[in-house]
Amino acid sequence: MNFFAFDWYFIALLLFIGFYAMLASSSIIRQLIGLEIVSKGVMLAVISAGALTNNLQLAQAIVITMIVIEVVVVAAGLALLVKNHRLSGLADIWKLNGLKG
Amino acid sequence: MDKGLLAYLLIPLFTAVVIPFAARRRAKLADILANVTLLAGLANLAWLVLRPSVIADGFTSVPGDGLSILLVGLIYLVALCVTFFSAEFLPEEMPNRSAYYSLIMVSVAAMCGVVTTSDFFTLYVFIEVLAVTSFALITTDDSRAGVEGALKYFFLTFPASALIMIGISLLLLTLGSLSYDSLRLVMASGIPSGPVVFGMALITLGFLIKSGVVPFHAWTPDAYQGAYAPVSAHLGGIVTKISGVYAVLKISTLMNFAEGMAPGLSGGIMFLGMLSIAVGALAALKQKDFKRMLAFSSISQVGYIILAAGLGTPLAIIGAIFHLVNHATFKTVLFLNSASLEKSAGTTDMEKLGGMEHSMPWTSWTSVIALLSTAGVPPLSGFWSKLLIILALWQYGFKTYAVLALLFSIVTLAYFMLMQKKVFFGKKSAASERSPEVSCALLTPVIVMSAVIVAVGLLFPYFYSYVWMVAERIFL
Amino acid sequence: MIYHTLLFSLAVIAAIWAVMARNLLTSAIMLALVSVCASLLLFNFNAPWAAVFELSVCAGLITVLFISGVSLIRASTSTTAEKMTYLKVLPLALGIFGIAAWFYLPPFFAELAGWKYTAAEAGPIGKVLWELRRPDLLGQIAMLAAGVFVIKSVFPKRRTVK
Amino acid sequence: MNLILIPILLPLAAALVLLIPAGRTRYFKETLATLTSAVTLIVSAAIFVTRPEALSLRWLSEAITFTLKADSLSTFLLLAVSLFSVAISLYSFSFPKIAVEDKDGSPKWFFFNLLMTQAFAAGAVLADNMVAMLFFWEGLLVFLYTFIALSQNTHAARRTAMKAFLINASTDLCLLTGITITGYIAGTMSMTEISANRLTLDYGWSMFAYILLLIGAVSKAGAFPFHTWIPDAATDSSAPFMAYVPAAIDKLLGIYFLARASVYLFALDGTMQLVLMTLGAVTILVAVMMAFVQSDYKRLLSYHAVSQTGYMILGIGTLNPIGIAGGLFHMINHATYKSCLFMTAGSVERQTGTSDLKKLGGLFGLMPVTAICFLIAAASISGIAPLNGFFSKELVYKGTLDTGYTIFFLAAELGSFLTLASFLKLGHAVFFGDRPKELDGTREAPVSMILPMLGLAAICVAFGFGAKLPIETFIGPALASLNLAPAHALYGFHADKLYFVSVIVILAAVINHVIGLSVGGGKASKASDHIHHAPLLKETYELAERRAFDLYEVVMDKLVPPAAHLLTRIDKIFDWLIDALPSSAAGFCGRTLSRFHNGSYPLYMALTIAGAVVYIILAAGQNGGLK
Repeated sequence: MNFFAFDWYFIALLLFIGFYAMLASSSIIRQLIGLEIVSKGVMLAVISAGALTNNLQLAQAIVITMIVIEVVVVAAGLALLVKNHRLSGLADIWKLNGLKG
Repeated sequence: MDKGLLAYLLIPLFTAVVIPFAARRRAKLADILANVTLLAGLANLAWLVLRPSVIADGFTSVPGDGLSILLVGLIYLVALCVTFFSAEFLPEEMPNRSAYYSLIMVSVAAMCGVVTTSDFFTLYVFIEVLAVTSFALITTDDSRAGVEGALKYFFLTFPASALIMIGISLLLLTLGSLSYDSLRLVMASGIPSGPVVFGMALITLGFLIKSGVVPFHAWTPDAYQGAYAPVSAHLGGIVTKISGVYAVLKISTLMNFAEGMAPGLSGGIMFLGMLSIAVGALAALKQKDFKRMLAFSSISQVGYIILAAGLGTPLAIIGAIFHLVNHATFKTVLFLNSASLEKSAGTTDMEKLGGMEHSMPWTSWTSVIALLSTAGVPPLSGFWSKLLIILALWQYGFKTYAVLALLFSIVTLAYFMLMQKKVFFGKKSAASERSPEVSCALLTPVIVMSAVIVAVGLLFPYFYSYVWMVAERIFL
Repeated sequence: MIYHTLLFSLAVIAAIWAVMARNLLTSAIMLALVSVCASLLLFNFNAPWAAVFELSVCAGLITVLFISGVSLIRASTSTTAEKMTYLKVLPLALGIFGIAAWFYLPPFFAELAGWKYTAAEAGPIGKVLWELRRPDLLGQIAMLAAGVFVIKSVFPKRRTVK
Repeated sequence: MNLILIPILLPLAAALVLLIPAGRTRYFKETLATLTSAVTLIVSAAIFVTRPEALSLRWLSEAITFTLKADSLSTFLLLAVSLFSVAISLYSFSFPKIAVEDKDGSPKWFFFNLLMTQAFAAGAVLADNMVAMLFFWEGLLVFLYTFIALSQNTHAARRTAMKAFLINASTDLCLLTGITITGYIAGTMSMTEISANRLTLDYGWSMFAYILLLIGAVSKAGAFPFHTWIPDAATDSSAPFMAYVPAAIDKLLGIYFLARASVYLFALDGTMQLVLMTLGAVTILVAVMMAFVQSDYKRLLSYHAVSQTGYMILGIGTLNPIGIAGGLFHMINHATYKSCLFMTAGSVERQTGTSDLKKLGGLFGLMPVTAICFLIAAASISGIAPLNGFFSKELVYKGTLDTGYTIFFLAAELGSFLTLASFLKLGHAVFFGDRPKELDGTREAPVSMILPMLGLAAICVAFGFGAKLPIETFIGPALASLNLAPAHALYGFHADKLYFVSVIVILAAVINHVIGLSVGGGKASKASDHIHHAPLLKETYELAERRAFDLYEVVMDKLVPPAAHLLTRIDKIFDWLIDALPSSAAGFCGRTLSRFHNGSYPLYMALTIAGAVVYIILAAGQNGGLK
């Protein structure tokens, strides 16, 4: 069993959990949590690939940038959530179906 | 990253930071700063590209690969139209007025970053910046539709980010570098390795989601319809094109689809493009809301670009680039017109409008120009780009696709004619009685863009020689 | 190796818990636990800088953000309880996926690893970040600016007090 | 700025400026139009003298080049076009009810159309590229329609406008096809390049192409059987329009292109020569027979406008330099005197309020200048010796005789006889004889109308007595530019047998008139009745008056309704196939799709993720396990 393949198997599990949460949960907060879990998985994939190819410094540089992006994305998502809550009193994305047709 | 074009990124970013401080006392300063920055950039670009000597040389002295500078110009043009329009459109006492302009400037900077970079990860970073600004821009006003559109945009395009990053980690694994050049080298070396193509397939998938291709399009209509009126022009005109379609186009040229290096990927992209054309056009037929119909039309038009990008021959790439430019111009006109309607009549529901031509002639006729161009009626610009795309398809033996593409451009004409009839032509309605033509400041960007449509259509030979130069630089 | 597997397993379990927890505060804290695990994994991968960032920013800042977000909207969410039925199925679904994937994915990834391209030594992280990835730094600045303006736009200062 | 662009752009710009002032601006439009034409005339003269080099505008890299070229023939025609524009715009200064009046009664549409027509006509004669010429040619078609349709606010005007438009549009379509085929055969659209290596007719397609070009050219000139809209326009539109378009511009352009096509682009053979000459002779006779019996001033003139075209076609059809010189000379002469005649008709109509010959008479004493102008022009058109019409007709006769087909010469002489006879009738009926009481107070026309009439009459006289001048300055070089050897001794007064024939014709016409008068009971307007009511001819004329010979009316009455009925039937089937079937299918798809987009987030997310999973599995499989 390859060390790398084992890592990526776990990463695949993490991605599955994250996307499952985004698919099955109606709460916007839980959607964001799923998003975070997916991001963690992706980050680990980048580092794992860097470690395998002896290119860890580049991978680290990428991951640091990713973390910054992640923070801002999550902050933006939370801001949207709060705004939605303020406007409609809801934090349930399944009930957002005003736009259709 | 192209150093020569770095200034086009940095200056809007700087303006974005300055705006909140400058506009603290006088709100109008925000408009002025944003407009002046964009106008200056545009003038500078025009000087760079449209000098007679440059035209006479066949544009050989244009810096970079030519595509970046063309798209930077397009970004500035559309953004200028939007900011100029917003200056009049935004209510004076709007609390997040200066933040709105800052966000537009940041998104311009991000788009410039996207089109000037030559590295996949940097591309991803700027696309995320662009996405974050778009979320906030969509929900500029306090409407529930706005925040709904923003949230759907936010969550439904997130898988794209994940896929792009997984693709990048695969590239890191098999290429050791993320620059375009290394990919180009590998593709040129003959038979590329499977993982590279697989990684690129994932990245492409991410960008396909971001460009709203069927079946990943579900966010598009909601985001466009819910968006704050001028923002939908910004979004539909340029943002989604740069954040998704541009990258697909770039990948198509980097991977040299025309040489048959990745036949499966190329075929898949073409299939999705055709599917988008069909689904977008058919869904647009039965829409009741003007903006939502435009959104579906956007999906359909993006389909044309994706279809051509999937083919990847030089002629197809020229057609795709040209259609990208045209799409930006005519969709900006149509979305800004929908914003004018919203301001004047208070709604964009086509059932409630009617006979608007009598009270809003300018708005009506500019939309006629834009819709004819969208449907590909000669001699407007849209005709040439569709012609190029269909020709390229036909030449390469994809006759079914060519015929279908032609057929659906007739459907395009049909739904736009229905729209024009419902909204503008016909008898005066109650809505048209009480809604006067919008002010001159709101009309200026629309008229300028319509003029661009007509001019590009008539001056097609010059434009063709420019894009031909771009294609030469990309492929040689 | 065992330490590594343990950390990964812990991360997966924490993630499952975060998704399934009825209380959103628990979810947020479990997410922080996932972050801590990821950070430790990064250490284990010999990527200390990334690990420090992960620990401070993700486990710290993002958790704070989540907790404040949750408490902001808590009042109404408790009344309209979320449907947990679908989430309850997660362990089952994950089990099916995990077992099925066990047969397909590791061989696929192993083959992938066979195509690896071993890079030359690139130098210390600071140098890489500053010299090779400078455009990314510009992107980070743009991103932070965007973040600030997003917050400013979504939560504007109201001129008039209601 | 090349000088050559001015005759096109200046009138165009002026026409647009003309539309700007909203209210009734006293004489602004009239002055602007006249000044513009005058300046254009001067510029045209300058072009004629200096011959600026050709101007080429490339469009779509090399595919289509708009070339404007000033050779002798083109500049000659340009000069003529500008001259008539000046004359007509001056004449129209005080012409009442010249065009459909808007609220303030301003005649802006007339002057707009006039300037537009001028610009496009200038473009058509200057264009060297056939596509460019076609562009200007079709532009003229548009303004022909608006000219007639906006001349009076009556149903008849609109009907005639439609008739003119349809006739010319269908023949222009022939021209378009012809030009396409010619360009395809020759491999170039430039007339100069084609003329360097003229096309022959032995290739089947080139025969077809030439015939199509011929149809386009003679229809513009108004020859039989495409002439039928001209007499209708004479009654349904204004005299200045008649003097300008059918009398001058159309003739100039049609004959210009006929000459170009027959001599410059194609090398014709004997058969085609015969076809052309027959066409000319038939046009002369048919139209003049019709003209002879008309009882309306303008309508009579309009039939003559058709009949004179026959002489020009006959002249060109001879294909020898003398005949072609005669055709071209007759073209400019005809434009001069026919314009002048229509102007006299206009002034008589303006002063008396009618153009019916039965109600007119004895105006010589009251309108002496108009009458004198009429006499000069009428003498000229009838070919009385020292006037310009005589010389050009003589050249045509000579060219005809040279070909050896005497029959055409005889036909032309018969036409000449009937022309003179009908003008004797016309002149007698309008200016001499008894004056009806109602006309007692009639006064001479205003100066602005007299001036151009006098000018044109003067040209008639000058080109007659000094025929050497126009032939040496205009016709000779024009022939040279058509690659024909400049013929010797084209001018001058020859007391040969031809001269005596024409004297005989004159005498015969006078005798005929006297007979007609005595049969008609001394009424000049009935001087043609002895021929009109002759057996056999009477029935024919009745049929003609019912428009049984009018191709357009026959097609419109007999052919179009059943065809339309049939097409409606077919259309219904296609409607269902094209409209109902796809629209219901598209409607079904559209409804299904919009029901699908129901705003549900989990549905969208599931779709996205499912799509992505399928894509990834396909992509991984496509790479064959990453081989």
